[in-house]
Amino acid sequence: MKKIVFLTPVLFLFSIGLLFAAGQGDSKSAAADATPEVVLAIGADPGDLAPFVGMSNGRITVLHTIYEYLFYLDKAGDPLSPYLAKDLEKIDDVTYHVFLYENIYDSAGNHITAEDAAWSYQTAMDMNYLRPVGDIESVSVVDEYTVEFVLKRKPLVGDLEKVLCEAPIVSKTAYEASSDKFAKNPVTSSPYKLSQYIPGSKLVFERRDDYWQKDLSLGPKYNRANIEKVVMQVITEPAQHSIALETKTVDISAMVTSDDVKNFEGRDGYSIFTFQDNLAVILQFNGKDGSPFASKELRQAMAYAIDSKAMCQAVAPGASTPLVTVGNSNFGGYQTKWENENYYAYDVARAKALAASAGVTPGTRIRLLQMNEPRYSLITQIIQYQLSEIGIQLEINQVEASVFNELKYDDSAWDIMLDTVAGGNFIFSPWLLAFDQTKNKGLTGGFVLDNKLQSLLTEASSTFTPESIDAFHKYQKDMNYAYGLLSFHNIVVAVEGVDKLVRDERNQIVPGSCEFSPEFK
Amino acid sequence: MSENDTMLSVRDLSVEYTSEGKVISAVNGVSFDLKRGRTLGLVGETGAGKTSTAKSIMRILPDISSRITAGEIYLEGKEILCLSEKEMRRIRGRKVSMIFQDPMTALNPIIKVGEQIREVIIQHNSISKKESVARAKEMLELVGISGDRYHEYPHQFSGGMKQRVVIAIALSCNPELLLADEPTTALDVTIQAQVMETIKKLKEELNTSMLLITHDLGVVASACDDVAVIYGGEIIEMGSKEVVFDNPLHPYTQGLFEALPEMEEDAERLKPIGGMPPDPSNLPKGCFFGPRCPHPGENCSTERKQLVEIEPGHFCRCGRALKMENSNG
Amino acid sequence: MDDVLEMGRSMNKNETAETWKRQSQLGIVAKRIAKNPTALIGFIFLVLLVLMAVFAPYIAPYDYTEQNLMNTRSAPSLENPFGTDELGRDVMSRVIYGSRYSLSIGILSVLLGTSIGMFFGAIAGYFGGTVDNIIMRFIDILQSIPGTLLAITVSVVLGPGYFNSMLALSIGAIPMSVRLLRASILGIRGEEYLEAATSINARTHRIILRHIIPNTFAPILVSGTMMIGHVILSAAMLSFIGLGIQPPMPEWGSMIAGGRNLIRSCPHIVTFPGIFIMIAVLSINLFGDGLRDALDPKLKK
Amino acid sequence: MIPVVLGVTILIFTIMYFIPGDPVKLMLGPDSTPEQIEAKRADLGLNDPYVVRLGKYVGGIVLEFDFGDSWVYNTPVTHELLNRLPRTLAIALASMIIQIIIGIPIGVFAAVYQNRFWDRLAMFIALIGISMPEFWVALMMVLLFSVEWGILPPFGIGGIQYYILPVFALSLAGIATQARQTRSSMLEIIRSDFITTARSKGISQMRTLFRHALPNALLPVITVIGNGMGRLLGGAVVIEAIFSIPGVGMYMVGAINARDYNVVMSSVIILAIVFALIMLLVDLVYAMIDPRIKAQFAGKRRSKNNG
Repeated sequence: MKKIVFLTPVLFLFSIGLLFAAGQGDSKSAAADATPEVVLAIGADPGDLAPFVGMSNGRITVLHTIYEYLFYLDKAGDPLSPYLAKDLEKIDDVTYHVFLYENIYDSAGNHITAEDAAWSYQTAMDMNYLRPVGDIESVSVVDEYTVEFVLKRKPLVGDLEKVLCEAPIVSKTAYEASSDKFAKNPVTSSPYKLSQYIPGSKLVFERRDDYWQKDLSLGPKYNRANIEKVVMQVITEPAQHSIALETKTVDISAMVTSDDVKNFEGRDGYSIFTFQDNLAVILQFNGKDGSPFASKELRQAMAYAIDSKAMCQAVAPGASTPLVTVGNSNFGGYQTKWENENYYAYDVARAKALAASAGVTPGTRIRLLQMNEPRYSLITQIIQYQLSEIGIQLEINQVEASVFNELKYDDSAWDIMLDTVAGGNFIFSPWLLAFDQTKNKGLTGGFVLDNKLQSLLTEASSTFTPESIDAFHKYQKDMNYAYGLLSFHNIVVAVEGVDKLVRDERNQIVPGSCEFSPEFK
Repeated sequence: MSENDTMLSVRDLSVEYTSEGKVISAVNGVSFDLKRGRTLGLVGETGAGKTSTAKSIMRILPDISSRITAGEIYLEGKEILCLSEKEMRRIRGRKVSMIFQDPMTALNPIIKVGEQIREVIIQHNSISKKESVARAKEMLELVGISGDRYHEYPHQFSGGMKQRVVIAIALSCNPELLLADEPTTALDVTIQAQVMETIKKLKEELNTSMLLITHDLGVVASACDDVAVIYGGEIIEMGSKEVVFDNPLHPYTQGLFEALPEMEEDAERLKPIGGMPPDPSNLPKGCFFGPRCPHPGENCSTERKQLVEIEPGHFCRCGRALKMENSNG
Repeated sequence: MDDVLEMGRSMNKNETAETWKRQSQLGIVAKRIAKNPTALIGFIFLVLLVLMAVFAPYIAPYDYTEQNLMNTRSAPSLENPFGTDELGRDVMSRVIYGSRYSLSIGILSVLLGTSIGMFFGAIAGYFGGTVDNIIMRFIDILQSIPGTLLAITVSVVLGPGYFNSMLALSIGAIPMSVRLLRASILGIRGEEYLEAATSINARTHRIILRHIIPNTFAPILVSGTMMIGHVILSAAMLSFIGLGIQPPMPEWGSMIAGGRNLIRSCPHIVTFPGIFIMIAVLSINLFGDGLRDALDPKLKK
Repeated sequence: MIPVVLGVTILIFTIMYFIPGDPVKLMLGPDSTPEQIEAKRADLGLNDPYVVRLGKYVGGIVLEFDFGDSWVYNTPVTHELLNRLPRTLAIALASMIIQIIIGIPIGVFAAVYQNRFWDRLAMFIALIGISMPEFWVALMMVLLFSVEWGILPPFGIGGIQYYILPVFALSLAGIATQARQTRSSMLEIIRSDFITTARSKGISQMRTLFRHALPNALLPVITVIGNGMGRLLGGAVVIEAIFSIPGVGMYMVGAINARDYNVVMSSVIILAIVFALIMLLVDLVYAMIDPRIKAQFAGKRRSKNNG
């Protein structure tokens, strides 16, 4: 008994000590910390901050605060703008020269030259994670500030831009000196220096006084350092994002659910910013011979049977828009006139008639493939219910992402697939993903061989004229090989004092470059 | 005999247990006296109310399930049922102590045996820890265990040794009254006699009064001065060992003696008592022994009998015995 | 002398033991439970929940899939006593249908796990030696992985869904029943060896089937009942981290998981399934407690 | 213990071996070429036969305590696990202590007042504690303590105040379990003969209760506490995710979503190792209290057969 009496406080003290030890070093040194800081809530831990590894939900949110690139795109469809490189010269169809600024220094004082840029690209190509660099045949140093890129083939619209905006540029010396290849503590040329990274919890950045680019107007809008300190707080539980804002634990979050956004609407001390997401949610029909969806009528019947407006209301009220093509207005080349056309407006009677003429009998079973994601589940449940109205029984097959990416290409695995497409900056980028018959064994994503579709697509993506774009849109819309459902908005809630949000090309907030009112913090 | 000679006096003690809503009358109006320095044997079958009587004297019946419903218990003329728990604690272990039936479970398995003895010593004597350890070791030696085994745990002892430890605990404060509840039942036959000898020897050395609970008439014969036979929670026959053994009056007592094997007789001639002991939750209306009685009278099944002094110092609860004695005398 | 006094008692004991086992065990258990108010309440609620699950289509005001996209996220009202969810489905109907999935996953997982466990327990006890050793080492290993983590691991491999979750959760119920059955059989086998120096014979088979399995039934029933509550909670936990039962199946845990983003704006969507999980688990535990006391007052887990 | 850890490793590896789908395709994205995928597979050693992969993995753990690299990030898993383990341990152990210092007194209290109002109330509350899903309790606590009252931080790590909500949310069910177990074993012990002996000695009720009854009653409770540690380590997974505490659990949940199976596998194994160590510790504490077991320890090498 004495032993227990003795043991209990010992254990207690031990655990308190443990808690303190676990808490040590993480706590803000409370009072002394008066430097202005902005806290951005992110939904996932980046895990690995290294420059050339694969993308993840967490990584994508931190890249533009950590790294700098050769060029950037201000908006989809725009020409390349200078960043680390000041200019680009086309030598021939596959050869390009990139000219760097002369005064680039990273936070460790390393001078970044053409050698570093070429080495960065070469390393990215060797490591084989960043897909667009696979288009490069070779990269070499021309002189101290000039790099030559040779591509494997003549780039299509947007391909070159992808390549040159893809790989971060870091100093070879710094990278090789790093024990973990920058996984935890990268040294970069950006205006903020990572001062602390607790994996799974937070990243703290501090402003550099010696940022190399003195004329900020020359660079992208996201290489500013408008605040002394930037904190990125990892919050994995979605419900906690809105709580974090309410308790003012964080200042900005793009992960507040659309229902919680209502709590902040018109509320003092908060502002809401709404942007549309690139990702278009579409239904891909399996149109191979013998499949029920080889029938155009049935494909159209499906589209009529689904009420995408109501779907938006239910799935993400005020935070989603019904689509009028396969792609949304974020993409370059999108035509607003499409919005006034009739894109299979909800019409059960017509859907029934079309289904009947396609020979569908009540009780027909259709298999839908879907990636396991809560919002997609809501969408497919609505589709399931609405299709039951026209006598079609939908079996939903929810699978994990990796399985989905395999089954997607298996023409016997599904009849309908809920897919998401984005893939680039132009309206034909999602089209290429969904319909390009030059990949995927010469068939569209829906296993269809349609030469007319392919020639219209090639025309649209190579000429990129409004007419060619519209022609493809019209033909596809009529054939309805795939049906655009909706596109989600990115809603960002921020506390008062965040005047303007700045986002990168991946629609991620770059907190240090946002604009703050003088009273902020 | 003056009042001062009476160590313990129990008057009309009744104890009830409750279990699953049923009321069990374990003790039904037991009365007896125990003189200083003497040994009273309380004899009866399992479930007859012997242990409950002893526990009532210690006031250690389980609080939740049992209750003393009537009666008084006088210890040296002082009523103890009305004492506060605090006052009672000063009596337990010092004035009255108890030896339990099963030595295997009577000791705390995770406390050193020496400590278990020392605990009661230090509770009732204002002495230093060192002295109390020495006294505990003495007690161990007294019951025939080496004092070096002070630091051992019960599982390191045999059954007989454990019972010696229990005896040491009970006697460590020189109690004036010792309640021994079947102290040898759980032991091997070879050990029984040794343990009984130890108890007897120590009792005489310390001049302690003893209430010896047993179902073994042999033990009574060797260790007791007086004997009380208990059946169905009542004393049915009581007197000095000599009168009861020489002239058992109650049919139940007679049955006990008839069932006792004797050296010179054949085991085959043993006569067991037929039938079963009464169900304490549903006692017969009349004489509790009535259903098993070999000589039932007319009103035995309806009329409660009183404990009557049939000859001087010999009490019996049976109408037939009374009549027979009257006709004899 | 001893014999005489003890005889009555032992006769009594034998007789009651026989009758107790043969005839009125169920009756006694039922009587004891009926006398225990908390166990009775647990039992009544449990019966109500089971009835609710069985007769869900007759009780529920709407179908659990029926959507009304014009009436989503509405607060509790007369038409929808528990409100509606984000697809305009009636939360009460879903909770009622949900009892089918939540209860059945709890009961079936435990049944499955226990059956597997009893099978291997019988094999281990019956064959002994190497077979026993292998099975018991395996059970040791199984038990040194925290149950939740094991269920998560298996779910990751099998993927989400009703049957997969059930399989994953059933593993947790295996070790207990293996140990119980094995211990009983080893006990009997020990006695057999004492009686006759023959190895296992027909008598052992009969004993295993007729006596051991029915006798280990009581402890297995008690810990199994308690485990059902735990499995229901674990199923909810699996749903919560995205590995459990998937929508539109209205399992309570997945209803909470699906509605947790609405916890600030429409708390009713998560409150009612939460309350029903609590009621179900609570009544199972109350009943399990009562069952334990009734089957054997000394049987303590 | 070593064979058990080895067995756990092999079992978990084998279960995870059967994972469907190709993680490499997910890692490289939808329009990766088959050559890229093949190169990556070879790189990760996914093309090796089962036995070779198992050997490499187990060998790495046993010989060098190296769990290999994350499939999604190229970072070494061991380093990350060891960085995060203290936080998970802190939460789990603190919860265990809370369970002990709250649950056991409640159990003793209920046993002393057996079948009276306070006993029934305490046991009913305990049952409710067991019957609520942990994540639900956690969310409700956040709403109450952080949003409504604003007295505790809703998530994250920092000073000790950050651990209060997670620890209490995690320990609630265990408090109830310990209280119930303590009560029932107290009741059993109170009925035993040596308690009657103790009472007959004239010592106080408190002393009887705490010196004689409680230590004996605690023996089964200790086992339950040890087993409860398994539940705590499992529960920490969900609690860490809700409170954004970067422990092993959150690492694992993140890895489940990212299909980073090496991380999932390694997290489970390291938590199982921790669990095994704690069970060993529990055995030692048990032996410390119970001289009978201590004698066995001293007498012969412990066999786990009856464990």
